[in-house]
Amino acid sequence: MISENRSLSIMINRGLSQRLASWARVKSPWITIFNSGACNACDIEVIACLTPRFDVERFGILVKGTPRHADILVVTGPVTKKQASRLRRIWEQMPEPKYVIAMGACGAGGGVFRGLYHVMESVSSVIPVDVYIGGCPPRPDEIISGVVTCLNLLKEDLDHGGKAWRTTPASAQATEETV
Amino acid sequence: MDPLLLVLYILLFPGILFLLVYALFLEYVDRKILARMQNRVGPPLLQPLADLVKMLGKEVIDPRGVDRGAFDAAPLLAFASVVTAFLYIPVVGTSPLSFEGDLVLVLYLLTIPTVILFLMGWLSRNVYSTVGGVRAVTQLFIYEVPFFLALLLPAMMAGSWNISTIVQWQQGHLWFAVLQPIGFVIAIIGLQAKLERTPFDIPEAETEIVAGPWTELTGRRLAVLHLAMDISLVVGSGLVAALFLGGPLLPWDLGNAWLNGVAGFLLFLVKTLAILLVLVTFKAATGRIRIDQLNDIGWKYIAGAALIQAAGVLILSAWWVST
Amino acid sequence: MSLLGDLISNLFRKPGTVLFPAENLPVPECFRGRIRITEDKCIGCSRCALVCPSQCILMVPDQKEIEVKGRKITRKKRPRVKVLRCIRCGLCEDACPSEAIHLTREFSVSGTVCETEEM
Amino acid sequence: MENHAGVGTGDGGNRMTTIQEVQQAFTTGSDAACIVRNRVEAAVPPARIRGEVARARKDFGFDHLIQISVTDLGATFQLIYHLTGPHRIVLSLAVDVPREKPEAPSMHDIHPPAGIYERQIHDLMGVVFTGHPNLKRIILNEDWPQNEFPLRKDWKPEPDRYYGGVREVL
Amino acid sequence: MARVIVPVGPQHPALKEPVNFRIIAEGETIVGLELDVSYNHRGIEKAAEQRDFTRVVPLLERICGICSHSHGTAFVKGIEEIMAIAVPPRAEYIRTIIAELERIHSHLLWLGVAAHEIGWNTLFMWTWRDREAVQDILEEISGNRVNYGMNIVGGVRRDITPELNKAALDRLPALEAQIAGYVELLKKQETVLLRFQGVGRLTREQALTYGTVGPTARSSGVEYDIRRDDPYCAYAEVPWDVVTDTHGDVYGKTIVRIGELRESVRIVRYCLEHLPEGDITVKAPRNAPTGHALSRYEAPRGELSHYIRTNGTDKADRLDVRTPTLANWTSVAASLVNQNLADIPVIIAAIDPCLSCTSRLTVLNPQRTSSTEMTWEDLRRRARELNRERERC
Repeated sequence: MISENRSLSIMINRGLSQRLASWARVKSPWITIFNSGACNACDIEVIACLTPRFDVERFGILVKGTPRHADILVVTGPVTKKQASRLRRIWEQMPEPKYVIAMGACGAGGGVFRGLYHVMESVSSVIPVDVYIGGCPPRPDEIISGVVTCLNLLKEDLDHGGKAWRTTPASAQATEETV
Repeated sequence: MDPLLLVLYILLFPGILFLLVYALFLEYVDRKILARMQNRVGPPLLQPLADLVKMLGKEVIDPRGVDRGAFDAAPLLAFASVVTAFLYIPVVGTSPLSFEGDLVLVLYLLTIPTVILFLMGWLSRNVYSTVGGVRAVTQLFIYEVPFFLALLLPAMMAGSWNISTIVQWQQGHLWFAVLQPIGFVIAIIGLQAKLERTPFDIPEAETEIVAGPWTELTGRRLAVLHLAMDISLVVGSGLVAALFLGGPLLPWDLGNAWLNGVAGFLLFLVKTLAILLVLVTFKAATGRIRIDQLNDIGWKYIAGAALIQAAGVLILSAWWVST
Repeated sequence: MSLLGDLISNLFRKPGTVLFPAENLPVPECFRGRIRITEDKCIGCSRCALVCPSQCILMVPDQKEIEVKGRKITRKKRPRVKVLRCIRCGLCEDACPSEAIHLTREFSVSGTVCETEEM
Repeated sequence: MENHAGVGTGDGGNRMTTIQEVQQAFTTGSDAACIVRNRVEAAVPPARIRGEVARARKDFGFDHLIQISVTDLGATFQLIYHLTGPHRIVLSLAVDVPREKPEAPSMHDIHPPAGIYERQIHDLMGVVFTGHPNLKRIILNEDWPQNEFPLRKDWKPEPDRYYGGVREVL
Repeated sequence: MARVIVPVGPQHPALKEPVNFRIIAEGETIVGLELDVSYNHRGIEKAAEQRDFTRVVPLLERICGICSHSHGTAFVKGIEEIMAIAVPPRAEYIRTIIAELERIHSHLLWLGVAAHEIGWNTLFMWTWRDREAVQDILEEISGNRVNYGMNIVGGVRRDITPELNKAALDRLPALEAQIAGYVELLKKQETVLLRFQGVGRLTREQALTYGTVGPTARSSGVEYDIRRDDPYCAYAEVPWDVVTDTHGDVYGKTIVRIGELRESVRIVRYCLEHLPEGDITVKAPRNAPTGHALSRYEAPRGELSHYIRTNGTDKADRLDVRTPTLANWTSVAASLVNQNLADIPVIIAAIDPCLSCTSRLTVLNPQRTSSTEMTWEDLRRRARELNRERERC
């Protein structure tokens, strides 16, 4: 009886602390920008998001210089062959849980630079990408809504207890449930 | 004092719990006012709490070749020292823990976070951290002398090393901000430097050395050290409020002990917020100076001004005694 | 000290922020946003795919009868656009003879899949 | 437009140079076709190019190297030194270096920025600049194979070769 | 004093673009450095040879997002010169307007970044707030905030309607007032003066020797401005002045840029008010005749030059781009030595580097004054020595 009570209280506590943790994570996404060979346009627009007109600090978003402090890595541009290994290293330096946003047409698939000799295929060929934002470059409000997409994804991941649910195909999940 | 009350005092109000809440609140006010001065909206009210909780929940990474134990312990040490320092700051009336010489203890405890930052810099084995740590200590040597001098002058005049006695002295006389205006200004500048805010954010200059000693910190280490800096803000502004602005004591008695306490508490809030406003304006209006320029300014002008103030205080005290 | 004056007066002024999700920034008339294809108008000439600098338009086989300026023709192909890879330069819009492809004023394009397509 | 070239401010030069003087000094005869607006073009053999660039700087005040452009013409690589000076006349000195032995003298001591331009050309086109103190890789990544010059017309990436990037896929 | 090697970049908060410096510092003083700025090399010059003129323009615009119009205009200008077609005056005026608006936005951006480099975020926020007005004008005219896509061989793709013209003109007075405010602010602000004056100074002789261009050259007193020396677009018809200064340091560069802001507003206003009537494009032939052209253009950062060669097809045979940042690099390397470690971001930012297209490396030896002297082997040996020194103490 006592042990049951105890486990119940632990469950409640865990639920509460988990809710607190997920609330905090959604409310405080710190980003770090990595220019992987972009034309600067995306970078300027991300910086423009910080400025009075858009002011993403309203959402608790801060730009951090070191990947160690960041939750979201914003990758701008196609990945040049020289930047690829650096991008991987930066990504590895980030503490879990970490998310990656690939910005602009280049991030999704090279954009105008698709197929050039010194450019990788896309950001996702170097590091796993969670959210793509379209546009060349995206407007700051587009970036904000992209970050919101990322935060929604983050919330879902917290509900599922990790990122694994996204990679397992829907059919596999369904069979698991039926079994 | 009743032991139970004392425990309540230390743990709840105006002890650790209040301190945590107020530290986060001051960080919010700091960021919000800065944002508004920059024509922005700024963060929501619970933002510092969200940041703190999130940082606590993040992965802790040990950089290669780092002494884990020391890396874990150092932020806690900084946190503990500033919390301890806060217990001697008069918040509601005088502090029950006060003793003759607590001013020196508080000043000593306030220095610890900077030393910890230096330590973190060395422990991180990262060039940015090391440079940042060295800068933190260099800066410490520059501002600490005039800052200490400025803060000790009220003690000289009041004839006591006890913060509460100094506050009580001001109840009977004038505020030290009026009696020692230069000292007050130096104290504000020193506080700005102690908290490593622009123009004295040299150790963590983002554009030069990424985040200085903070660079390699992750997860709870970052959270605890961050919180320690927030608490330093409360302690520092509380200390300056107590030494120069008469602290939480009213100039007249309201007749009721409870009423006096509440009014004193409100006074504490108002005075710390006013000091914060000054600090934020200072931060918003200036860029970062270089360490060699700080050295120049610090030793030439600020230390000089502090000495002049000290001489003034000596003459004033002598005159006071003779009359 | 005008700087201090500015700082203090900003405290009491309304911030210059457009509260984005709640308020919307004006999108100019000629804004080049998400690409759209009016499928009924497309004659399958492949000009958009040829002119696209980011090679994001792919022609896929699609037999269909359509009416252009009173004439009926059978098209063999139609374009598929990888929306996230589109750089919104508008060259396809200029090249299209039947006004089937155009850039809208819709700007918010984000997703978790980079191969999102517009057909 | 023709006389605009003479309207310079006299920046740094001791004397005003006219476009006709430049033309006479660097081209053979008074060929009008080599002047377009304020531009003078001339072809120089590789052996003389260093001397000509130095002479242009010393005698005619061409103290600013705009660009060293390089083109793969098949049998030769054409290097063009675009120079200008306080008189704002643009002098383009073209040099053809043979493909088999792509060598040209370095100009880094006459025009310091040339050091950078030459390294770029060396990296992308494979022209060797003799006398350059530090003719090393500058643009391409560390893993780029040696002796592959992407700007040459006959260059094509080989499908199986590793050109940099990341080796192991996540 | 112990020597440390401080790596800066390629990912670094001071630099919005990837660049790598390995700085050898004695205490806080720089004694040597090594720059590696080729992280953004994508191979655009090769791609430009393989695409036709229409498709190349959007590609060239994305060489650099800040000076996108510059690269596009320089290229189409060169092609038009080879094709010998005259662009209608209205198109020339529109190109000038966009170019000057781009200069305003770029210089305001720079001012903000420079303020951010010295940690004064308030000015950064304010300039970027005012920059949004320019962005709005540009977005209304071109449909995009950064990559305008206005150019096409033979003219421009979009017209400025009378409504747009008026909307743009209405925004200018406020912008002018703000710019005037910055002049006052920067003259008085103590920390700015401390951090900008005497930092990274280039004398006039050095500026000439190192072949600097743009505001970097003009701040050292070299009156070099392609808009006046080799006029293109509508600059010959517009009244404006070249802004120069003699300080040569970061402060001088700031003064020049603020002066150019004023001039640019003046040019934009004149062009908008005197916009000629007529077509915005002429029909350009599909193929360009065999020929070559050196197209020079005054980008916000300085002289940009495109060398274009055509071979009778609809593709360029060769496009060689020399960006202003590249021309200025040698001078940066020279002005960094013996400066304070804390001044690196400011000095680098002072030339407003546009690294997206620049991909170079310079090694500088502190003992000599000329650049590009130190080889890798030297540097390795040097690093070994430094290590040994450090171990000993």
